[in-house]
Amino acid sequence: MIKVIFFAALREELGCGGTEISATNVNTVAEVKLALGQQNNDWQHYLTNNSLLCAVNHQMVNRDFSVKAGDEVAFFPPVTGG
Amino acid sequence: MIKVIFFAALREELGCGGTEISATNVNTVAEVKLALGQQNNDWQHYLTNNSLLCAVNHQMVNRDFSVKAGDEVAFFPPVTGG
Amino acid sequence: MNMTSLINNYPEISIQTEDFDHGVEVNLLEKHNVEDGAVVTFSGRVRNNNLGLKVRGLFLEHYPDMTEKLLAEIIETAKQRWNIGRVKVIHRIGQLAIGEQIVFVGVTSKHRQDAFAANEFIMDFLKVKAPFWKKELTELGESWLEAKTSDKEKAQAWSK
Amino acid sequence: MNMTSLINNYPEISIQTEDFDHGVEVNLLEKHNVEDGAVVTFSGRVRNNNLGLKVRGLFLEHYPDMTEKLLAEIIETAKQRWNIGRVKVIHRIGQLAIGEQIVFVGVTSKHRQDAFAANEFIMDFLKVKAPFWKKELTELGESWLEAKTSDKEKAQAWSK
Repeated sequence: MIKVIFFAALREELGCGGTEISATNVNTVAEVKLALGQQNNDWQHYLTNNSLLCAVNHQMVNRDFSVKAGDEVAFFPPVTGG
Repeated sequence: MIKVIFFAALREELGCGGTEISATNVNTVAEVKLALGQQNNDWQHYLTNNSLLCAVNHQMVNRDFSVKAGDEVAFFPPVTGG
Repeated sequence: MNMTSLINNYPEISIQTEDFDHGVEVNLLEKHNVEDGAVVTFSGRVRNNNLGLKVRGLFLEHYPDMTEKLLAEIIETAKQRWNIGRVKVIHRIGQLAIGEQIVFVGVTSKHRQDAFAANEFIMDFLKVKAPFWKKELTELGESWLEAKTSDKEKAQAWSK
Repeated sequence: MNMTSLINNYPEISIQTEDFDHGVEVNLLEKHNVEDGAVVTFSGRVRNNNLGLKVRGLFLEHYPDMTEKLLAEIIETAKQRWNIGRVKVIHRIGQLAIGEQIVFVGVTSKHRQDAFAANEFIMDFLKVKAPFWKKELTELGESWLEAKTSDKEKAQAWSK
């Protein structure tokens, strides 16, 4: 399985802080998004937002980054701390 | 009279924190130095040091600045605070 | 390597809900640290307005563990770029009222220019890299803050 | 004009023999000041060495009245150049031991960049304009410090 978590505005939009998806046939960040959208149609709109950022195992990555079972994949809006 | 004061290394070199000179025939900062040197030959060497700074009534000035009776003229080395 | 960074029990990064004491933090940065003559601090508070709207408070969310990792990377980059001694970064999370402290960055150095530059560098990258998100409670309701282009530009300016 | 600068009983400049409390000064800068989210402080201490020589202490002399005048001019210039709120400058005089605080500059602003720049500007000009002189007590005896070319260059860099 792949652990998926959401933060801030995205967490509120999806009404969900995190979930898990099967790692079968899911090889990249883009495919994680695809799988999440298939699992829940309402999410597709929010997950295709171009400003969304992604981190895999706490490292910022782009959509083509490889993922595998056991990874933690996080999606969130641009950061606004400080 | 013109009030003259010295600070830091210069004060120690002259062995004097301040003095007064007559304003008669003393019209510029350069002439203040001249009068001080005539009053005390030992001071001439220290007062001709090119790095010395001068303030008249708390304002930084150059050697041609006009002085008059009642002015406070200060001579000191480059500042080193902070 | 600066001797002062070898002192134990001095975590460089703290993500916390509770408030902090500015004076205590400066004293800790300077404790047993007679090599570094200069200390520069930045601290940020909740302002009473933003883009003309009255603000009543903030809620701060973060991504645990990743925040610490990112901040440690930013501090490490600053240490490679400038000759600095100790660094402390504190960032609060949770519900904050007007006037409350949000963030503290403290940097010591032998020469002031290094401490000024490194501190501003750390703040600029904290702003655009560290996974914190602010939700603002204004007179018009709650809303998540949008990232500012000006913050992105400030961070990019360091690579020029 | 920033409302906060109208508050009475808050002298911007203090030349003093006694020590000061960093935390108290920051609190005063922020007191009843919810407009300015950012505070940048600089503080300088007596280091234990200078140019490779062990330092035992410092003696600080100044030109009373002219110091205050010069510092006020520097602060005024900073206020014209950046959008800053409150400013506090403290400089100690007299005999100081290793590790003792010498100088404090605190600046508040709405946006951090202004506070960083104004604080460094004030320090850079304090260094080359304010009539203070340091005498160092080292292992080789007492000597008046020489002004540094690097300080002159830093101050000049602001007019570029």
